[in-house]
Amino acid sequence: MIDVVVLFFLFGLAAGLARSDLKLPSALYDSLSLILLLAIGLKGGEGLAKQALAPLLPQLGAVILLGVAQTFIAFAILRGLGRLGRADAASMAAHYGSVSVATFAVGVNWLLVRDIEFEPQMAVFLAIMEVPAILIGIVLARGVSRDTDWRALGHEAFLGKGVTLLLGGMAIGWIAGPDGLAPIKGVFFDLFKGALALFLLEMGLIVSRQVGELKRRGLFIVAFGLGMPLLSALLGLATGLALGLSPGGLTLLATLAASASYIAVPAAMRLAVPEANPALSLAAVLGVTFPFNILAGIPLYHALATQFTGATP
Amino acid sequence: MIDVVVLFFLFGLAAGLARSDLKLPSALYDSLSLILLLAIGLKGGEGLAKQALAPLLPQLGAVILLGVAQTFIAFAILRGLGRLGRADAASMAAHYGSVSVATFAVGVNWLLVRDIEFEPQMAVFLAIMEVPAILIGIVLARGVSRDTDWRALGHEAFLGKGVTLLLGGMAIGWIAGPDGLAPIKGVFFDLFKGALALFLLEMGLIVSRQVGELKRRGLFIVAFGLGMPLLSALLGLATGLALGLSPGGLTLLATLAASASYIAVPAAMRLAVPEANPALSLAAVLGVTFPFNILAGIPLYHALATQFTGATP
Amino acid sequence: MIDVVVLFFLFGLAAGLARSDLKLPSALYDSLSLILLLAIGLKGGEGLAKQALAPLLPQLGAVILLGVAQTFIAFAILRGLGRLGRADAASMAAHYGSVSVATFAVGVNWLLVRDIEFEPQMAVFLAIMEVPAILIGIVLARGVSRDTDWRALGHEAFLGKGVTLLLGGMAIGWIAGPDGLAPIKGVFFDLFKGALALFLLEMGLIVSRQVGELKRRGLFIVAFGLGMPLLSALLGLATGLALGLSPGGLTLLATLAASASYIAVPAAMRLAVPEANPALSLAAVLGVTFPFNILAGIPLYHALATQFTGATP
Amino acid sequence: MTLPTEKRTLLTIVTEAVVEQTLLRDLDRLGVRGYTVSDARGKGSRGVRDAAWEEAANVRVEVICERAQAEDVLRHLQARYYADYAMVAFLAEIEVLRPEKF
Amino acid sequence: MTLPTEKRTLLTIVTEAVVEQTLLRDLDRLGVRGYTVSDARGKGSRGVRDAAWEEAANVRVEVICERAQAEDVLRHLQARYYADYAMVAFLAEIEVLRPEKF
Amino acid sequence: MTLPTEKRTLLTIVTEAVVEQTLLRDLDRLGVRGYTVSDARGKGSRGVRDAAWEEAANVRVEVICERAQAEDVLRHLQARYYADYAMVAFLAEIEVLRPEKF
Ligand SMILES: Nc1ncnc2c1ncn2[C@@H]1O[C@H](COP(=O)(O)O)[C@@H](O)[C@H]1O
Ligand SMILES: Nc1ncnc2c1ncn2[C@@H]1O[C@H](COP(=O)(O)O)[C@@H](O)[C@H]1O
Ligand SMILES: Nc1ncnc2c1ncn2[C@@H]1O[C@H](COP(=O)(O)O)[C@@H](O)[C@H]1O
Ligand code: NA
Ligand code: NA
Ligand code: NA
Repeated sequence: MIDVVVLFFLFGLAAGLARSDLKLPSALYDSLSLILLLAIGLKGGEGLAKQALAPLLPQLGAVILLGVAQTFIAFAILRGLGRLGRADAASMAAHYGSVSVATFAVGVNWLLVRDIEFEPQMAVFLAIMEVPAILIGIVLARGVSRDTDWRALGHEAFLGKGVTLLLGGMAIGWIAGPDGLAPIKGVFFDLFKGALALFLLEMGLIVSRQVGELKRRGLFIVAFGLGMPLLSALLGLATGLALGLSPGGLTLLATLAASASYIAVPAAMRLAVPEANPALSLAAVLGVTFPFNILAGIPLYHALATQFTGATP
Repeated sequence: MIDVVVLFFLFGLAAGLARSDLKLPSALYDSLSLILLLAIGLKGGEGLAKQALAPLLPQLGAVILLGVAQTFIAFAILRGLGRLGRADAASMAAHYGSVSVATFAVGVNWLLVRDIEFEPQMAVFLAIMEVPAILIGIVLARGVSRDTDWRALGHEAFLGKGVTLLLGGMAIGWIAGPDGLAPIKGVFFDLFKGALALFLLEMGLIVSRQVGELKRRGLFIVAFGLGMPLLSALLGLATGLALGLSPGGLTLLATLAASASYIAVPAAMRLAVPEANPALSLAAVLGVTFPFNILAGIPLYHALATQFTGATP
Repeated sequence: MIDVVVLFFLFGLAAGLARSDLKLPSALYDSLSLILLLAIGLKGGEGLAKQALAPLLPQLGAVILLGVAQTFIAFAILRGLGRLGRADAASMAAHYGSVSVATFAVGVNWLLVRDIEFEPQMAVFLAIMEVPAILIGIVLARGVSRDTDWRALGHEAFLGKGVTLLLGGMAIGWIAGPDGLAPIKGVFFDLFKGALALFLLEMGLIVSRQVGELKRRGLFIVAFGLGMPLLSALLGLATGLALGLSPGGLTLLATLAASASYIAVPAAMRLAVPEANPALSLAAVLGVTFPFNILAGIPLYHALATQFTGATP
Repeated sequence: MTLPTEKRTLLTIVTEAVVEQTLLRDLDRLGVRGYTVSDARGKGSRGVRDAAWEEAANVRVEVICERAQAEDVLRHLQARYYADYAMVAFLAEIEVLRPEKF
Repeated sequence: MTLPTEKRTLLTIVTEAVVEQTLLRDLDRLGVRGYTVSDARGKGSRGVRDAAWEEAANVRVEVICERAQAEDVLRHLQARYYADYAMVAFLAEIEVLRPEKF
Repeated sequence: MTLPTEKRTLLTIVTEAVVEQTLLRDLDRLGVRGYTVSDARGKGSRGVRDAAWEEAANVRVEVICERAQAEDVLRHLQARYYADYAMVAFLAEIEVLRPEKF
């Protein structure tokens, strides 16, 4: 049965394709994304408080490598098979090497609705995996040039809104613990799924605007937008198995790997690799990969995860 | 005892009349109206899932006729007794032939607070009754002229924000059913009454701005703004009795009929009948009819509904 | 243990100091402050409904005097020790003679989390204490000059957003009573703490912007920003003891007295005493006094309150 | 060295938010190649429009183009909108680089 | 055929949002018949005003009127606001139809 | 008595919201002493930018300065932004009081 939050996405998509006047106030969209990021962070921090942190360090190294590997692979495919120019290929590779919070949130919701457990450090992975692909993408586009304003980029990467909220939420959740968080459960946990539903309604509207660009770009974009997340999900599953994650954790790591950024990376690439065409990457990420992941990818990744771990679904 | 949400309306009205600086951020007002529309749609769709849809078709025909009849009657009164020009009369008639979501929501709240049941298709009626009066109003103003951009109007009418959200919410509620909706109850059902309270606070402020125009226009506007909803409510009750609705359903159909649009119709008339004075219609709709309906009309329509059906209130 | 809402403040502060891109949509901040003000008012009004109002009148007189006294004392200190010009001293004194809703809300939350009771009239005190300091401040800056547009000022003072919402909320709470408010508990009571947490996140960001100004102004601002709330808290405790308040009420009255306005008063002073430098007052109020009160002041005032009343904490 | 700027005309229109889409379609039809829109409020002969709600909101539209085209658009506005809508429009002389763009 | 436009003056004022109401009342008192307002942020001699909160927000006010009236208003702004408020104001020559309106 | 105004140049830039911070830093570096920013949407050679989300939003930046400085800035914009970003910039002649301020 399809989750209700995904129905909101489909509704937004349909409304957008039918050219309805519907749109969310941008302040609502921004508020929802802020609440979702904080909620994910709080939940993760609360969980981390219950375990030792030292064993996490090698795991962080592993997921950083995962993101870096994805970026290089995507770049090679886009240059080789896709015949994209250097800048376009590097920019798009960075999108796919990084992660999408919205996709992750749908994955979390999918597991929550089915009462499937997952490791609290998944929220840390989400924060950590956003950044490395951006740096690799810039180096792929430019080489290690003198021109690049690394300070501005580092700032953009580590102090961007998304990462700040995730890390801040985690810190608060870690310090406060379950009892300390109890008074604010009302806003951050009880409303999570409803907030995600509204958020996905707007995502549907945004995705519907990619259709024109998609038509113009032909098949390669569609093929890449479907093939790359599948490949990445397998890499994610392999990494997760090596780290000994639970089926829920495996599902989320595969989802993270399969997901592609449509907020942090486009903004960073616009500044650092301005000659890359932003419409191209967004058409693939939003027009193909995001819908694929939330409609078909997540259940598929979970099926693979249970099979690989031998767990009964 | 007066409902707390209506107290918020009175508070907004008082603050506005006292020229307080109070105002809601427009993004909050838009967000609240979006949530209310979705909630009404979801609730309706959830209910519809439990019954056969075929018997609804004649009911839809009946409520469309109801809206059309109201528009013609209002036009005749405004031309005959009110001596308004053709454009002004047609535009104002369209406002009264259509419906108001805010009034409907107050009616729903009134019934919910009193644990009175009503049919789920009331949400469908709300969506359906918004449009026909607009088309009739344009024809009354212009005749069936070549000039009218019917495509744009059809778009405005059927893909406007309100109708899209109602229909989308219904579709989601219908597909997901009660179990599927459970995870998002927090946002859409538990917060419904609080959201309505805030929404009515802003409505009070908006209504307070109509007072100047009302004073300028004299008695006829006030008389029409009170008489027309009463007449319409009776038509609505008659229609509802013919359809065999429950007392709750009768109350809501009378409320719908008595209500007058202040969002969709003004926007459509501004484009299609620009020579009509928008201040005139808004003064009647917002300055007289809306307050009357939520303060006195709804309880009255319910009293009539119970009397007509012989139910004990 | 530090309250979770205060952790959100510290997070905002840290993010701001690290120059993160994080910021709340201004519509969200405005919406949260509206909901907090209404919630405080509703809660207060609900409580007042249970008691006679006549005995309140002398209490209101006492807290007005308290605010007036604070303003004069602050002015004397700022002129004498601080060697500020007349306009700057008067404006800053008005900030400290008035109150801060955000500080009050943190105090309320502190007591709620610890299940400590307080009198419902505290919300009335909050509304009442906002205004007198503004009038005194203007007179201190200008004398009772002909030029002052007292009508505009009265409007600003009594019909400003904050006071309107507090009084409106109280009226609604008073009329509706606990049963009438039940349907809107979801929005106004259950979400109070979560809304306060988000609000304080933005407060942290705002406070972080005061650091530059603070550095420029040197020690006196810091000393005054710490000393004045302590002095005011003692005056507040004395007043509260004279009025026979409970330990919870005492804590809140001390908190109110110790708090300094950063919304209503800056706006009023900008219009009435434009030659005063607004950056100076805001640096003291936001950069020193607000953080001090919510981090250390409130627990301290409560400790004093329990000691003075001989209650066991 | 002074820049090789060329003269163009800036047409600014302030009108009711409710006609934004219709107006922009008209601009497209009249061959305008670009425009910039921002939200506004204001006061004029049709009273205060304080943007408190959609009905009372204004938009401010700017079009850079050649003088002749600006006059065409202005003529169209006069015929189609001036009588029935809250609207103000005015022309100013400006300079641009890339004259082929406007 | 060229349009029968007439010259007017556009006065643009950028200042603190907190004085919006006061300023608009002043404009009314000085006989101005219309204005357009939009929200803005900025930087100037009084530092960065990034609109992060009400205190730090700017508004941008435009008035179309005759040159003499624009100068009157400017003179008033200079006397009443320039010393104590973050404010910038400037004049530009523009053309309008319907000269009787401004 | 006519006012002692002085001529200055108003440079208006409409571009992608994503470059706002970078652009403002550039303005600072080029010695500009103030600017005003507001949110906008629009259409141009790079398609419709309807501000539906951050990626598709524009900003409108105004700078009052001397002609020479305005030309410097424009030259910098041409070199650094015109090729890769949705951007439009234009100059207008205006008058100010307090010439020392700009
Ligand atoms: N003299 C004026 N100067 C600047 N803006 C104006 C002026 N008159 C009208 N406006 C703007 O144009 C809108 C419509 O004007 P009107 O059609 O006169 O009501 C107003 O709401 C203002 O935003
Ligand atoms: N040179 C300038 N060009 C454009 N806008 C300016 C300029 N100087 C100041 N402003 C605007 O006017 C406001 C007040 O300026 P000031 O009084 O110089 O602080 C600033 O916040 C800017 O929005
Ligand atoms: N002819 C024009 N008149 C007014 N604004 C324009 C014009 N062309 C472009 N713009 C604005 O500048 C932005 C970037 O333009 P472009 O680089 O042509 O896509 C657009 O999104 C519009 O906001
Ligand atoms: Na990825
Ligand atoms: Na009706
Ligand atoms: Na105080």
